[in-house]
Amino acid sequence: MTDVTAAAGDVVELELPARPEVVSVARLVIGALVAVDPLFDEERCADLRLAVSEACTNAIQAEMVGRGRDAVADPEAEPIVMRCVLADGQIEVAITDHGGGFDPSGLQEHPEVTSPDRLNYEGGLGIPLITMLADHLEFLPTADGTTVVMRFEPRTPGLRPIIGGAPGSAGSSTG
Amino acid sequence: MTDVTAAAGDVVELELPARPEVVSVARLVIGALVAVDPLFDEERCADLRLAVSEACTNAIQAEMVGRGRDAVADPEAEPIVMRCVLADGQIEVAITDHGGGFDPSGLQEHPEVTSPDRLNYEGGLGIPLITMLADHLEFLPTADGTTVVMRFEPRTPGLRPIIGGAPGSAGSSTG
Amino acid sequence: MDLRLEVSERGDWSVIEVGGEIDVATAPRLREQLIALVNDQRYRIVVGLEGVDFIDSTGLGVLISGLKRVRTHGGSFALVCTEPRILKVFEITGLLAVFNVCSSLEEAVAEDGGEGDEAP
Amino acid sequence: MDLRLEVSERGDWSVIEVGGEIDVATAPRLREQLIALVNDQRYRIVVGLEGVDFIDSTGLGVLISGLKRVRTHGGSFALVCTEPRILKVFEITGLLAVFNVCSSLEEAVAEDGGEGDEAP
Ligand SMILES: Nc1ncnc2c1ncn2[C@@H]1O[C@H](COP(=O)(O)OP(=O)(O)O)[C@@H](O)[C@H]1O
Ligand SMILES: Nc1ncnc2c1ncn2[C@@H]1O[C@H](COP(=O)(O)OP(=O)(O)O)[C@@H](O)[C@H]1O
Repeated sequence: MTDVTAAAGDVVELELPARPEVVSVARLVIGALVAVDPLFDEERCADLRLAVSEACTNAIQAEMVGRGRDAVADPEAEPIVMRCVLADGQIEVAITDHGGGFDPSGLQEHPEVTSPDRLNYEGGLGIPLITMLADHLEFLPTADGTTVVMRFEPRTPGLRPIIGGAPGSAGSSTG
Repeated sequence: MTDVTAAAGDVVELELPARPEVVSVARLVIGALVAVDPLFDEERCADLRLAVSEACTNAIQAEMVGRGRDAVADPEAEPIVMRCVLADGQIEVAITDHGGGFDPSGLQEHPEVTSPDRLNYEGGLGIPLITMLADHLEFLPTADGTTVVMRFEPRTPGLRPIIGGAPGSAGSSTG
Repeated sequence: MDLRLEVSERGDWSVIEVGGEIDVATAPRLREQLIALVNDQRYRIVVGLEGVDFIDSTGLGVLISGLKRVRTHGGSFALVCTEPRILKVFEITGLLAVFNVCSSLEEAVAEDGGEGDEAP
Repeated sequence: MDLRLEVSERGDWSVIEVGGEIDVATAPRLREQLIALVNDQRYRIVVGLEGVDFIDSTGLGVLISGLKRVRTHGGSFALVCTEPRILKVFEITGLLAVFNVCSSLEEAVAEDGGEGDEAP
């Protein structure tokens, strides 16, 4: 009964308070939207949930008071907005915050993930993950924050990164 | 870790295209929001999902082309908006459509549900259900449609309608 | 968006086992299934709701129309439902008194078809 | 919003079985649990991820900090994970090569603690 063509240009917008507890709601919504589209399989649906989770987490953290583990939600913070557009067999998700913006080209460089030094950095994996999962990624500065625009295509199985990776990389210990 | 007081005044807004397929997304969102609130138990959460589903269905149907079973989604239709406010231990949900409005006091009277005649009417159960489930219900006319405002309190178990009803009413056949 | 329908025969009864959510998006498929059975002259129908997670007034409407269609032919219509969350929707609408709600498929198909008596 | 943590002992290993979703809202509880174990001088820790439906970079960060804390004390840190959806997140971040990812709890606790060798 689902008319796929009817979904062309459909927009779903979700406005959420800038609190960590609601990131799961953003995941639920994107998951439900993508599940309806027969072009996107379960794995791609998981990709979108993860990318949306990372982008919403960043948006919310940018509006919190304090930094890192000690940051707390600011009851006065403006909401974040997730806007999803399903069109032309693609899904575009834009997440807007009022967190003051940042320079995406000036991000701290972390040591290689396999270097023992990398263990000194808990963070810094969010944007790399989004970069790998989205087919297109853009950070648009706004007056008082950022809009992250991500575009996702359904991936054909042949093009997918193979889970488990190269022989020998899976399950190996650095110990 | 959930700070209940931090939820006071929190607003979640969801904008959806006026298509039947997205009512399930509205249910998901209200379900996820209510599940976070320890004051609302699973049964009350189900009440909210049902009331929201009924109100969104009406909002979407008001924007569709044609009536009843033959109605189809209008690709030009404006989105419907669900706005949820969690405050003072209550949840308020407002659903706005651009479906031209209606007169809630002029609704068709249906025969009693137990009368054999009632079988001639498939519809007309949505607003009665919302009326029973919500603690407060209001239809606000807008310029080009309706905003339905529903308010829900967490119900104490003692006050709940008993599932199964009066002795003898459960499972009895009229046949 | 998720509705599963499984149709089988049980003696002279047709059984529709429904799973998932019955709402404005999915109810048309259940309606079509009910119409198809009646068109096939299957007038003893059980709708199994044990796999249903959600039903709203659109779903109730489709069941009402199914009951009506079957009655028109002097047939029998039963539901199987034990889940309190779903029973509550029948209860508060008063429809528990309208439908023959059974607690198992066995109970439903054991009916002697007395319902047909009342048909026009 | 939903994270379940179950801590038990298995020989000289402490086992944290995690269930649900590890994200920015729930990861702090896992971090606190890891810190509590290390404060109790439990330096051989297995984190079971078999019940985890979702993990994002915040969750990965907490596991990285757990590995680091345990290494500082010359201990061992292992993960149990077989779910492709979750393994993929470790894979694409390169963390499969950083963690000792086992396919069962038995495999994890059978380790001879060789990991400790490298600790400062
Ligand atoms: N929407 C945003 N607003 C402001 N700063 C951001 C935003 N998104 C990312 N950043 C900055 O980029 C940094 C790197 O982000 P990320 O790769 O997700 O790692 P992490 O959030 O764990 O630090 C963040 O620490 C933050 O300083
Ligand atoms: N948001 C709305 N906009 C316009 N008309 C509405 C709206 N909500 C309800 N109605 C009208 O009220 C009637 C009764 O609604 P309801 O009790 O939900 O039953 P049903 O939708 O099955 O007819 C509808 O048929 C419709 O004509």
